[in-house]
Amino acid sequence: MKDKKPKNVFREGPISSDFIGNSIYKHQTKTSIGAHNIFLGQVRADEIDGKVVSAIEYTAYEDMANQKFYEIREAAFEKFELTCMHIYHSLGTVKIGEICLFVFVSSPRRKVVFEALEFIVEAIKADVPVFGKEIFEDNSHQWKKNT
Amino acid sequence: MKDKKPKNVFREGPISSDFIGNSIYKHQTKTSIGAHNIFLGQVRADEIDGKVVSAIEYTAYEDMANQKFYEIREAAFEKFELTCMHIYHSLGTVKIGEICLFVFVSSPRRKVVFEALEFIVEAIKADVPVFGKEIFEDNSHQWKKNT
Amino acid sequence: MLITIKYFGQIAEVTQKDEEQIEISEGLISELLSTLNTKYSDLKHKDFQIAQNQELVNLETELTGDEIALLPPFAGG
Amino acid sequence: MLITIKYFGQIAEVTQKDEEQIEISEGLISELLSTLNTKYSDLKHKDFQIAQNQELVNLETELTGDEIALLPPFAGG
Repeated sequence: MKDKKPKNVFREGPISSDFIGNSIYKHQTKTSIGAHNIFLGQVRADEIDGKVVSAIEYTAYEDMANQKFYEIREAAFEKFELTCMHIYHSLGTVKIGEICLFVFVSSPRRKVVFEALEFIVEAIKADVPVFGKEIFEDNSHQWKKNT
Repeated sequence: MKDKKPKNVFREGPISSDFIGNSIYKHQTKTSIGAHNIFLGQVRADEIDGKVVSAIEYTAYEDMANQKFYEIREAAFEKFELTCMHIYHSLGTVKIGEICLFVFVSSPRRKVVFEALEFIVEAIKADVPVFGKEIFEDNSHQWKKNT
Repeated sequence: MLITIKYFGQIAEVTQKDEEQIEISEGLISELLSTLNTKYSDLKHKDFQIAQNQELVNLETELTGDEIALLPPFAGG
Repeated sequence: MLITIKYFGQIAEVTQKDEEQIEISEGLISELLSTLNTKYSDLKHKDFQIAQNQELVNLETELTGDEIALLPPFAGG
């Protein structure tokens, strides 16, 4: 299940629950899988200095980001016994309550998926050049920063 | 989001990808959530002494199991800052490739969901009286045992 | 006293029933187990835990008259 | 040599453009940065990393003529 070169991880707009459900469905033919672990990042209505976030506008240095996603994917397959792995990240506007990141790992056994998923999500947060403009309800904005 | 008394965690037959997708959808109104983590247990076509598993038939000591699920739920809310948590487990026949366990945790922040999900899944495996009869393609069987 | 005993999974395969009631004098779980081992001789080859009133107990626990269950290894998930 | 420079997020707010080409003599990343700091005085108040040919580099790295990008803090996920 390894890809030979970076594929495009980005999707325009939010990632729908239907897309996620369908992705789970497609794995039901893979009968060596015993455990799936899924991480979803959802946009929070954070209150900052009295103003409430209403959406995040995502941009990315796309070529480098896809290259980094690819390296993270390769490193995860190297470190963990995974059957498959999928990563999707939004670009453009994602409103509060909507999903902007979907990471899906599957393995014969459960211990592996817990470790692998956390490794992948932390690497995405740290290494991938994606930028988030937090839009407030009054249309002012600030730039999001991963911690 | 705490329940006052044990609710029924069990569902007859496999847990569908539609049910999971819909459960994700319902959380999009909860705008304090920043991270979801989902564990899915899927029935594997294990080969044992040359015979291949085709399904697992689940039974449970239901009252005690629901009580244990409730205690695990309470302990997780106590230990971790969770916004919500859902657990569903199949009873009856679940074929290979189908999903028998769905655990869903949500929190404002990601570190919490990783720790909480693993805690909950390990506790379910260790403490809940659910029994699994692995049915082989020739209709013989053996009893599954968590490790 | 009259105790209800539930059997699950491979234990129910040995006893050939899911549930029964047994009349037994007050005492310890170990005494109930002796009775059951006599009644179902294959039980002693099986791995199981015992719950009383839905809590796991050990052989030294006093019988309370609550529901007893013989639980083979757990296999949830 | 002619170098393409890309700006992202709050850095693009400072430069008021997403991309430009700059003619610069061979040298280090630090020399390119000096040129940019002169051109965009608000840049020095901003937190960013520099990538050359899609790899993060530091000030002592030699300019190769590949694409340069100024990357503000990452916010994926």
